Amino acid sequence: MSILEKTIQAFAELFPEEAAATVAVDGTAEEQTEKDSEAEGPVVARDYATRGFHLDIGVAPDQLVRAAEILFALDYFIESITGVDWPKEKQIEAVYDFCRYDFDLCRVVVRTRTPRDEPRLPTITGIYTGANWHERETHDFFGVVFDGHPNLIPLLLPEDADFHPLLKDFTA
Amino acid sequence: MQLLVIHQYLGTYLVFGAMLFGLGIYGLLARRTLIGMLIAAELLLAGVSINFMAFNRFLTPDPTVGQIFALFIMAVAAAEAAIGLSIVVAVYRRYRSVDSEDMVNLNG
Amino acid sequence: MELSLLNAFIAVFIAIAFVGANAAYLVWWERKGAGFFQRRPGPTENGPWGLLQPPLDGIKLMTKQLLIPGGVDKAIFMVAPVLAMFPALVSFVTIPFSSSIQAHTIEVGVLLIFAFAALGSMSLLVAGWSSRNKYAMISSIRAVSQTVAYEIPLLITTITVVLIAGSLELSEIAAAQMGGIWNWYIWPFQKSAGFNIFMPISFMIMFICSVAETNRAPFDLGEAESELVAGFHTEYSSMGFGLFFMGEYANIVIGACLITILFLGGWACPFGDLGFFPFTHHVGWFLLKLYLIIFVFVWIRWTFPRTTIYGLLNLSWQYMIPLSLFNLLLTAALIKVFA
Amino acid sequence: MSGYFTDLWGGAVSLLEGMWVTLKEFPKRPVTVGYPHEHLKMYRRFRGHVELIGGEDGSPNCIVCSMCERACPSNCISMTGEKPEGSKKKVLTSYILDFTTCSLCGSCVESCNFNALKFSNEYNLASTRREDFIIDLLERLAEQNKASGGGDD
Amino acid sequence: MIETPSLFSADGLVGLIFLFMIVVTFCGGLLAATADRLVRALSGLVICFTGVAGIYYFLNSPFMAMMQILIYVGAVCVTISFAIMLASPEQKQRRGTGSVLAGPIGFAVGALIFAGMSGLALTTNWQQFDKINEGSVKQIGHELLTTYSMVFELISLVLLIAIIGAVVIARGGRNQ
Amino acid sequence: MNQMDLIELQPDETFVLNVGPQHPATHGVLRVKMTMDGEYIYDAETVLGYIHRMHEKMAENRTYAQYMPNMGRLDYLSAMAFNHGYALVVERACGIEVPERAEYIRVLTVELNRISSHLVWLGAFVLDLGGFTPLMYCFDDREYILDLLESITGSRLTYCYFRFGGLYNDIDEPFIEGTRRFVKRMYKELKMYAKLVTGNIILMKRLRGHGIIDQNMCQRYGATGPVARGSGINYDVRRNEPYSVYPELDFDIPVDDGCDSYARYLVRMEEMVQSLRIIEQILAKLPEGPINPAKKPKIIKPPPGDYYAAVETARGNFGIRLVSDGGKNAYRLKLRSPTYSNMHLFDEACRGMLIADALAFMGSLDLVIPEMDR
Repeated sequence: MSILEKTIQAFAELFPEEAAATVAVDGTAEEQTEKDSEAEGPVVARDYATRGFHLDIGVAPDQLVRAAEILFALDYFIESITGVDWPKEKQIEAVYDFCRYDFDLCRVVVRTRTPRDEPRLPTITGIYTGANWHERETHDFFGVVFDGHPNLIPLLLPEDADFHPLLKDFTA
Repeated sequence: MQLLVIHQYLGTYLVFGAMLFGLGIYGLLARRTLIGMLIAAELLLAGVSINFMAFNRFLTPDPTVGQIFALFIMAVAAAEAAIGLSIVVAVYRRYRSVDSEDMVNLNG
Repeated sequence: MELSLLNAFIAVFIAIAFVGANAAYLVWWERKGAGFFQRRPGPTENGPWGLLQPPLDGIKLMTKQLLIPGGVDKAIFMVAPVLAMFPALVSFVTIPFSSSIQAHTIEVGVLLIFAFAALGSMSLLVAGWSSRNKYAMISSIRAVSQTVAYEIPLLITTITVVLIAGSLELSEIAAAQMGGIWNWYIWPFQKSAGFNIFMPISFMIMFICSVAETNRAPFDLGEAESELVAGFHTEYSSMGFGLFFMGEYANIVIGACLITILFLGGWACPFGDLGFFPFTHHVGWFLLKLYLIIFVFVWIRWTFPRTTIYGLLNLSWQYMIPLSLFNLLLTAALIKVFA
Repeated sequence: MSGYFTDLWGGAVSLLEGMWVTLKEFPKRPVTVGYPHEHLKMYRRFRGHVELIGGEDGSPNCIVCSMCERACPSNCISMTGEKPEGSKKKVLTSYILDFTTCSLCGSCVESCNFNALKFSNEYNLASTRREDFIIDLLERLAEQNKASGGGDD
Repeated sequence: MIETPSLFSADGLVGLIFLFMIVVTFCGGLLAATADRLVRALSGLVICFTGVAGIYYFLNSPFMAMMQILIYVGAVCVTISFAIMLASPEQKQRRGTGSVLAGPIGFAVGALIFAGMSGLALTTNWQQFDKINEGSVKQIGHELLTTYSMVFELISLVLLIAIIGAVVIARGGRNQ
Repeated sequence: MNQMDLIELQPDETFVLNVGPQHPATHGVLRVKMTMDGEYIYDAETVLGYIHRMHEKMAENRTYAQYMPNMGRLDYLSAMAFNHGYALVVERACGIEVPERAEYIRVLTVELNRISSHLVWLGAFVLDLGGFTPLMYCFDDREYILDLLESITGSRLTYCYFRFGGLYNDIDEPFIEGTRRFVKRMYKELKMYAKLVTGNIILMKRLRGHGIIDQNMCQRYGATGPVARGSGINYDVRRNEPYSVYPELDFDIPVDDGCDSYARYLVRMEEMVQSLRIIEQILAKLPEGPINPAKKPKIIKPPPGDYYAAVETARGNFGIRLVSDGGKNAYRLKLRSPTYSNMHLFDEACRGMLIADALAFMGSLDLVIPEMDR
């Protein structure tokens, strides 16, 4: 069983009723774009050739830590954490990239969304220690507050920075 | 200009040795820190050594004796410094102070 | 005795000139040598082959502002560089450059050099500590523990040679090795050494310890610039720094002199006594050996990475001290048997 | 115990090997270029700051289409042109390169469809004044024309 | 009475040097005994010991002079400075109850001892003997290994025990 | 042997040593706040951001083509690989095909650049350890590479040589000739380095057993590149997630399970040999053909969606996440730089080390600060 299937299976635990909704998307970029919008399931397998990653998992903020635990158990390492600002939906999307040190390649993207005016997410530093800086960086750039983070002070921005430059409404 | 030849008299060295000894005594009594006391003790020993060396030069028939005695004093001083300072360090770790009056527990 | 003491004080002033010139041009030579070892030309701009570089550097150092960091104990801070330079100068007094050129013959010449080397280590300690800089502080502690650790094998090895030569006076040690290159103490199977086979090892120990004593690479822990910025002279500028610099090079010269005298026969000509021009001849040989040793110092510096403090102490306690002690005992026994 | 001496021996040998390497370099010639006295010839493709290309008559090929201005990621090009009476084409009146912000990416040269821009071979661009890096390319072109014209005579 | 040499003769210069040395040594000792900051006291000690070494030199014993510098400056003072670094980075200025009297008492006792001893030294009629040897390094070594060999061994033992004791005490403090 | 075993650290006897932002061993403006007990590190906190330039925001204000030069500014030592990563993600998003010759030349230049980057690391690393001379030799060798790359790209550090779907310009005969000569020379020089540096007992004693990073730590921190490979993890994007023409080339991924600084050192040294092998193969089978695709959209406008591409730079896995809204500018561009993760584990790994070992360990991580701070 490939690691892709294993991962999908493992995530069935998080989404018991929606496991069936998992959609595999293939095809050209144009087709895919259409299908993307249709793909409502929380676990979506993507076409690696056009996207560059295999699995797209949308979770609720409170499922985040569990998702990280699942991935850690499956030997994923953390690549990065970042945010994407969606001002129209009034949400900030946090994107977690995971990959494996293995020839059975599987890149997993975990997404979660949090309200833009008061972004709050749980920290996963308890599982991935390396998330520390990534979360601090996300806090710098988007103002996302990671609950339980051991040291949530500006990392890349000056220590007295009170602005979040990657928000779409930020202008220098 | 008698001063220019005082180095050829025994008395000069004895008085100077006594001077260092007196300084050492003063330091030993007036200092409050252990390290300061140790420094004063070294002064004391230096004064004694000078006395030995002076007698050695001017009086003894066998001039090796005084030198050997002074050498032994040096060895004892080195041992004393090593032990004394290790005690200072140990005491400092225990009491966070090298002030001799802070070490109340040593009174028993 | 009184007159010779006076000589000594006069000789200090001559020594200052010699040390100053040597230190300045050793810096030039070090930079030039470093350049040649590193596929580059070294200083070229000032004068032919950059020969004016040292005096110009000196002028620059002297005209710079002497910064004293806030909160330091000024008196001690200022005394430290002088203390670094002074012992090196005094040590020069007893070095015999030839059978006749020696400023002050002292019965215990070897001891004098070691005694003043100890004074030199005190200056590092005081400098690093009075700077109120953490890097300088760590550096000075390192430098001193290193000096102390290497003084032991250095002394033991020196005592081995003293045993063989039967004298603590440097010129007598050198004189004992006259009569050709085979009589130098670097070679094994010396008759006077009781046919000891380990003399080259003694020489190696002596050499390594001298490098370590003078805080030079690969044992330059005190000035490890990638770790401790500039070490104990981080806070020094102008001539304060200049004196440390000079003192360092003066120490190198003294270390090399000691090696030359103890193991390479001092002013002894390698081909036995040829009988002509004894005076220049002898000084020439001495300087040749001296600068050869210094060249190896430079060569080593620009070849090796730095050791760590524990690597250095391991080397001293695991290898240098046992080997030198063993050699001392062996030499004593052999001399007892054969001589 | 044997490890003790093999360690010592192996270590000594490794050190001597290293010293042999550096000693071999010692007598070799330096590989460096004595910069202020010697100069390097730049490669044909060397990307210095940009330069205008002049036509046969020395006037710039530029037609003031502003493609380069728009292509520049750091807005370091500012140009003006005007249409003289009776002429169809615009004529370049000023072309200022602000080299302080230029990152030498070459987007301007690539975007130019009229063979009007090229890279210069200038690499000696040190200065202590900011104004030295505001380069008037039109002036440079005129100077070059003068220089090459003088050479021809 | 020894004849006074001219100030500019070699002997006169030697006398001057001796005076200078005495003054420096005394100043060093004074600094060591009275300076407020331990660092300064230590520097005073170093100066004082170097001066004492010079005095040994005048006492016909260059060997002892060198040993004085080697052992006191190179070993004892360095050890003390390590202790100062480890134990008291900043000296607290504090006056306790006992210290008010400590200074004057110390001064009185010190002065008394100094006066008594120097008085004794200057008034006693010292008896001189003819030297039976020169007291050279060779002779010292010989004596050490023959007449005083027992003491020599004991001193080695004392030093060994001191080293072990020092290590044990200092480490013991660390593990608490 | 971990230094922790030797001595119990005393939290109440510590002092803070501020290493950086200007310190010879940090190779840039990195600051590490070390809490020390004597010379032992009790705790360390890395402080970043001294040259943070907000490259990610710049991406949102520039067109895709205009953003290309920025990539060279991220990691000035292996700018080529960063260019490659960016080109890759945009090509993936827009579906641009890259001609074969261009792919080969890309790999050729990237590998040359990798060697030059490793040479700088080698020199700087040995400089951290106090050896100055190897730095000069490394720079001499690197100069050859820079000359070669300058002759085709026109600049020496920030190449900006790749274009979407192809290259800025083609390579020429002198370049190929020069590369051949360089490969020959480099093999010889590597032997010299082996004698001068690798075998040196001082270096070995300093590196062996110091700076231990185990596999679990790599996973928790996401360490990649030589740092992970020095811990026995066989992970290299070129092999695990093949891109460009790497599948067609025969090369090994050096892995060493020593987990210490020396293992990382050996891995990088071996990587240079492997890069030379790749270069040799490319020179042997470089195909003819165009270097830019026949059809290529005039204005780059990737369709909306998320795209990801990763490449192996000299320091590890460089990933780009591109979120497009279909416009001329990127909606969001996330740069995942390798040193950022590699450096992160320094704080944890250096506890209990001597400061000298910690700085050697820092050197073995091969830091490029602009890439960390972005």
